[in-house]
Amino acid sequence: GCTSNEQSPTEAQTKAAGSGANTEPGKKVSIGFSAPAADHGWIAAITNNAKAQAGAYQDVELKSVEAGADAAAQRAALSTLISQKPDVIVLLPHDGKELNAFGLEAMKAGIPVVNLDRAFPDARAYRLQIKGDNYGMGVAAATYIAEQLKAKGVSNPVIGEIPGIESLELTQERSKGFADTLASYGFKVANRRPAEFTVDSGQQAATGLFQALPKIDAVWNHDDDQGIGVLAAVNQANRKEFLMVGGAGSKKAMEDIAADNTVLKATVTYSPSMASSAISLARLIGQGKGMSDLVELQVPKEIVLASETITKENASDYLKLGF
Amino acid sequence: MSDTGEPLVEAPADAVAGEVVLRLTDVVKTFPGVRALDGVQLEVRAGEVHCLLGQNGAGKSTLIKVLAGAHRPDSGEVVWRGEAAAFANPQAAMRAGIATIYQELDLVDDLSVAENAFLGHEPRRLGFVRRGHMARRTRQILARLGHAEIPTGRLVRHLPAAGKQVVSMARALSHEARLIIMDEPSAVLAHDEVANLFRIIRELTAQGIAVIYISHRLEEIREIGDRVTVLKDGRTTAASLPARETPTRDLVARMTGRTIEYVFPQRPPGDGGGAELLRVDGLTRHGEFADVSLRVRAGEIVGIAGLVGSGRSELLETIFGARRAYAGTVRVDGRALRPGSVGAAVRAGMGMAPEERKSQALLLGEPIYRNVTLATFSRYARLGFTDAGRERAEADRITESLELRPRDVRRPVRTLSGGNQQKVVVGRWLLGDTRLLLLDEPTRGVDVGARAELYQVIRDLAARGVGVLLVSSEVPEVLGLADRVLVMREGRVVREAPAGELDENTVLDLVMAGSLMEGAPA
Amino acid sequence: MSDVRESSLPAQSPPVERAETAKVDAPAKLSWWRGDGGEGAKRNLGLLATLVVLVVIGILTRPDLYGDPNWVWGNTLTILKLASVVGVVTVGMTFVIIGGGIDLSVGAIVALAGVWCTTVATQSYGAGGMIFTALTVGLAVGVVNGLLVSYGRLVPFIATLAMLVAARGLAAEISDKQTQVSGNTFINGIASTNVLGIPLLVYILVAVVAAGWVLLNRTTFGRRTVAVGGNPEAARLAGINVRRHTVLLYALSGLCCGIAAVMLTAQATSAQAAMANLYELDAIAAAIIGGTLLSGGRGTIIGSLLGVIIFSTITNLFAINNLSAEAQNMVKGGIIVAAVLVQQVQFGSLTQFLARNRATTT
Amino acid sequence: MSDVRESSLPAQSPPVERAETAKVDAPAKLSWWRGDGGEGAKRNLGLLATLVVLVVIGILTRPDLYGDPNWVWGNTLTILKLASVVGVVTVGMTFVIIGGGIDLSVGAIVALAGVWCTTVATQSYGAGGMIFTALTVGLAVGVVNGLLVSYGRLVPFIATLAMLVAARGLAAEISDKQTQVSGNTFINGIASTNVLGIPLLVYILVAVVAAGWVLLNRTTFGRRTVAVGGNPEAARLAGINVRRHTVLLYALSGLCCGIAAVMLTAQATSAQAAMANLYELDAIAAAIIGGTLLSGGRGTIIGSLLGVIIFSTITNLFAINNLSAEAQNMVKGGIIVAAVLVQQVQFGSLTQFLARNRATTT
Ligand SMILES: Nc1ncnc2c1ncn2[C@@H]1O[C@H](COP(=O)(O)OP(=O)(O)OP(=O)(O)O)[C@@H](O)[C@H]1O
Ligand SMILES: Nc1ncnc2c1ncn2[C@@H]1O[C@H](COP(=O)(O)OP(=O)(O)OP(=O)(O)O)[C@@H](O)[C@H]1O
Ligand SMILES: [Mg+2]
Ligand SMILES: [Mg+2]
Repeated sequence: GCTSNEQSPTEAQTKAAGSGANTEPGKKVSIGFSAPAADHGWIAAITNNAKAQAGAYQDVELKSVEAGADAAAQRAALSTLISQKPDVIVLLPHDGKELNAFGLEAMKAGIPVVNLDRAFPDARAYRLQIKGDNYGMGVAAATYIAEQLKAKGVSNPVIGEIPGIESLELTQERSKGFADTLASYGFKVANRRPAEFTVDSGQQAATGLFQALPKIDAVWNHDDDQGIGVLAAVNQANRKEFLMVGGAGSKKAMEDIAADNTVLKATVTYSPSMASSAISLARLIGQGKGMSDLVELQVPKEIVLASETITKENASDYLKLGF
Repeated sequence: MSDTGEPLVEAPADAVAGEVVLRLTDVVKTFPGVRALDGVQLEVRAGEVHCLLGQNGAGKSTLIKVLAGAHRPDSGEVVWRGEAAAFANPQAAMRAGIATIYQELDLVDDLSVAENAFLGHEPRRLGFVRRGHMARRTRQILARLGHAEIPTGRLVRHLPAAGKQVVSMARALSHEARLIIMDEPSAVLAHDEVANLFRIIRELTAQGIAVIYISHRLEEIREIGDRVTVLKDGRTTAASLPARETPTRDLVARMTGRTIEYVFPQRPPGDGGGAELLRVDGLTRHGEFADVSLRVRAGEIVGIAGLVGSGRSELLETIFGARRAYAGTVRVDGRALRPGSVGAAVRAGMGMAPEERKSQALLLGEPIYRNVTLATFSRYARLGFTDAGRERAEADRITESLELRPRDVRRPVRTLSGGNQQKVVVGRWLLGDTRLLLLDEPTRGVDVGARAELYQVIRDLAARGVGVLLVSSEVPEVLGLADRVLVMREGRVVREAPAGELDENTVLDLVMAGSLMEGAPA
Repeated sequence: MSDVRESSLPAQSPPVERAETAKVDAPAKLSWWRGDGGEGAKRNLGLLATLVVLVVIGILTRPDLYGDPNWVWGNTLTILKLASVVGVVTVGMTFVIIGGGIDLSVGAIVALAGVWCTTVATQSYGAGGMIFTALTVGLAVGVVNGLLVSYGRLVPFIATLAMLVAARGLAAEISDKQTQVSGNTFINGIASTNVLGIPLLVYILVAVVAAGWVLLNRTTFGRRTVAVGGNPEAARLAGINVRRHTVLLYALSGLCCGIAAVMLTAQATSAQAAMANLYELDAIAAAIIGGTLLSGGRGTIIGSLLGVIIFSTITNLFAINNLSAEAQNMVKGGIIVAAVLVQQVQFGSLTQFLARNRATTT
Repeated sequence: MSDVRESSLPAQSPPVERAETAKVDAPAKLSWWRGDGGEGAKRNLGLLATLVVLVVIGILTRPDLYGDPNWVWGNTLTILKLASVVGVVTVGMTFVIIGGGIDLSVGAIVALAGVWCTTVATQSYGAGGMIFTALTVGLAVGVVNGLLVSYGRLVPFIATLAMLVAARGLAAEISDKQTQVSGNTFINGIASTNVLGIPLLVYILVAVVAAGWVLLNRTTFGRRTVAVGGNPEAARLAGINVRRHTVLLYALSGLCCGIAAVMLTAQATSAQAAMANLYELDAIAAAIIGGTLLSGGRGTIIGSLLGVIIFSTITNLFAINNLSAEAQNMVKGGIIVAAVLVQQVQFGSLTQFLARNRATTT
């Protein structure tokens, strides 16, 4: 998350209203928004970005409901949202499959649903799907690691992985992308210690990993937020022999990469800026407009953000996008 | 025999009075570190009241638990109606016709009176409790026990101790039993209730039902018992003595291995007149007691007699600050105590041995010495650090004077027999510098020998200037030990007099005659 | 020997003294609620009062919504629907706690049963097969819990904690950590069907609660549960097979979890190893708020139900006021405390209040 | 009355018989562990045996790692470091549970104290200010818990559950849901400093455990704790101020959480509202595995420490064997059950086993 103690730089992650035809004030749109309770930085950034982006438009009214701790609570929150009849709903569900039924219900009631990040299995359950590329993150991280190791001439590398919450499907997609890509280089993951997206769990998972692997060549940590704990563990264990890749793209991670004084050499993005984009597109959907750079008169059905690899070389460019 | 002519318990059709129904030979039961039963012989006949005598810890309760299937004996033979039987569990014993009233109340607080009476053998249909039927039968049994007034639907939690004892009895009578075992049923009963109990026992035995009766009150055994078996240290020292003919000296000697000279120590000459220590004025708690005033001087033993339920325990607890009075004051040395504060009472030098040892007094899992020093451990402590050695030594001293058995003060209290647990409760306040001792039924379940020792200890304390306020349901005890006696009825003091001016019958009349005595001197 | 009996005192006819004693214990002295179960009823009044207060807060904060009777009705049903799954779990939990135990594995059992009944293989047997699977899995896990506690002599906390961990692991294994979508329209329909305008889920909740109430209050099983939890030694001495009974209690809890699993799967139209997370906490909290003694031997089904409804009403209150998660949590802590305090003070007569005043709290 | 005295027997000198009575129960007959606190010691032997078994499993599964003495030493320290934070929390929890309560809010207190001591404002006061803040926050929240339980007469489960929710909410509010990095090298150094080759965190753990042991076993405070938990009514009637003591117990637990917060913040070099998640469960489980009675009145600090170490050894075992999360969970459930069973059987003499056999389990 915003790992500094300063105000979060949401302005950098939102699009100023004022350039291009689409940003001209139009019909008033009320957007209902729901995301899980923020217990870590990335989700907090999602909510903050959505609010900031909505604030940038004069014609958007954001009605956000807190989604509580699990899918059941989110369902309950959403049912109160529907009763307020918003024009569009932007939704980051706890679990796409568990809330699929809600998406269908809303769409049937004539409210377009923008699914953020966690896909509904049923295409009729959403109008627009915008998400990051979890599998692609794994691919990017593995590619960077494999190329680095190849360059160093390591033939049989010991690679560790610190995923986030194991029970989430997105974690599994990331790991799969990572494992598949490593396999294409003839590498494999030696040990996997899941954390819980929190700093203390990251520290503990990393400590366990170091204990299991006396010598490591590379580590992929799925989440920069828990990465603070992982880096703390690195220092405490006094281990410097490996390179580490992060995930998501927090500001602190980018600063560390730019400074190049830790084992963290790169991070693969999964930007919470998608929330800002979701609000912008929801507004267009509400106003019946298309994206002005595209030929189509309507907003497309699915947008998948590419996962980019941030290294020392390009860190300064991305710093403003760090959350 | 009973009021309606209907038998209290169905008499077993084939019961033959005088036939031996139960025979125990060489029964042994050990607990870790203790041989509780060490070769017990016992023979019980149909239609008799067979008394078990023995000091605290002699093994009486253990023996009846073996009979009731609650303990399995290590060795020895149990013959029940001609067949070898070692009951594997309580259910088996009950099915065989043995019902038991245990020494420690075994009721479930949150079940009603009727549900407790029929727990484990509820009248039922398809798994549903036949509540009406059960209530009716409970009412019948209670009526025969002389307690029709106890509502069958009341939660047992709301009953006073004596009421609970009645429910325990009702449970035993709800079985079709051939043998009913009663482990100190009279300990929590007052005089009139005991008479009532005896009436019921006679009804039972007249139907050929055998009764095993345990009590530490020898006069009871003389009154109700037919034969007596004496246990000592887990061994039978005398089997089947005739209950009435055997001289008391003999019984006591076989129980304790010695004889006892005076039960009550000699009162010192003079009126025991020290300075006034405790002064209670107009103390009231509605529904429990009203307008009670009393004084206790240093070196004086004041006894309170009364029926069960006359509010004596509540009075003591209120004086001690464990309950808050609605009106009235408690003064120690002329200074008013903060109401409702036990701490203030203790700081003023008061100590109270409460009525119910298990729920109110003991930490069952803790060692004996820690229970004995529960109220005083901080006095032996230095800068907050406890001194276990000194505590043990002090506890050792006090338990020795009370004949606690077993003597090892590091044993958990849980493993003590009932009477010995009682000694721990009383012993707690004999330590330290308590100046005013409130004792609520201090000898409940304590054997003859230890009782005499306890009386002596109390007398000695008084001689050293301690004031004692003693509540007991045993009138002889109050009269024998106290210097001055208060008689309570329905929460009021109806008579106050030096013990010498009262005798047992006068007190019993005062206590029981109730409304007939309205206007008696207060 | 017989002379002993002859020489003993003649049976006195005790009516006079008896009457005297009777006066002392006369029921008239006690208020009505002192009777059987009355205390529970009194407590439940307190819970109802809390519920009313919560609704009043809702009305005050969102008069616009509460102005619409349709919305109010729909919202009430939503609250009940929200309460239904945890409610069913809580009924089983209440039995276990009254019986002197605790079941930390309920959430995990719901997840395991849900996952097991939505595997491709199970789904191929149709709705009947799915329901049967969920109930059987719940029951079986409950039985294992019960055996560990009663015959394995494990502390219930540890035994069911171990089961929590193991069952979630097994659920993850079975589902391969994927969310398994239920394609069965009958199952999914359980959550979306209304009968006479009332959701089917609410009927199920009511049925389970009613069955639980009858079981606890009217059957030997229920009465023995109170005995086993309140005084296990007394229960044993009364001839109750405490161990077998304990097994049955955990089995009952497991069965309730199986039912809840079907309901939750229907609501989510899917199941996953992480679902029903921390339901154990919700269920225990609801039971305790409802007056069940954590140490066993006392509790009511209605109280537990009210506890669950209070929690879901609080959640609903936050949702309609769109409180932020952190404010929600802070306020929720306060409401829980207030709810219990209201219960204690409001309906206690002065004497009781004073009596309690001197009683120690654990 | 006087006839009673008359009927009693003439004096005989009793010394001889007295001696005989004493013989029966001579203390020499007792095994050593039956003495003061011996039962706890015996239990702890069982826990040590479990620990040895876990290490043997480690050796068998990863002989390569265990072949290196350096690694073994480092691994042992890692296990202890891993145990240190939860260990400190567990010491406080053990006191609360022995005292008849429970504290579900420990994880939340750690998070709140951690977050509070890493705000920009607090960090500006330096390490001393941060430590002071963490301890004060922990203590204050503990006192509030204690007041709610003792003077508010709330069930501990509910009071501390409410506190859990509220404290996490407050922590989220304070941190604005951000992760707050600690820039203080002294604080961060707590987790990375070694003294004589042993991590400072381990010293802190040992110090807290030792202090807890002394407090429980050698001071009046500890004695009161056992009394208050074992039989609150008896404690009250013995003149112990049960309420005040209850407040102190929760305050102590809060203070331990404050210490743990500093340790955890140092380890993670940061703090956030979601940290120390479910530590309450870990701490309770460790205490109970260690022999603390959930209903109060009994427990040992050493047992709790061993419980924590067993759990962190299990985690370590999984890490070095690269077990998947789901397999981990299933195996963990089994190990917990086995650990407790081993404890029960191995060290019980036959009679004790039989005695327990007939005793009912709650
Ligand atoms: N569960 C137990 N564990 C260990 N020792 C026990 C246990 N129960 C009883 N004992 C011991 O067995 C002996 C006999 O106890 P029991 O309760 O049978 O005595 P009792 O004759 O009933 O005494 P009382 O008159 O005081 O009730 C005592 O020494 C007691 O300490
Ligand atoms: N838990 C209770 N619920 C209702 N009434 C009670 C309760 N306990 C006692 N009482 C009532 O309080 C009064 C006093 O009872 P208590 O048992 O204290 O008298 P006592 O003189 O001490 O008798 P005991 O010999 O039993 O100690 C009686 O009217 C009794 O019925
Ligand atoms: Mg006995
Ligand atoms: Mg009394």
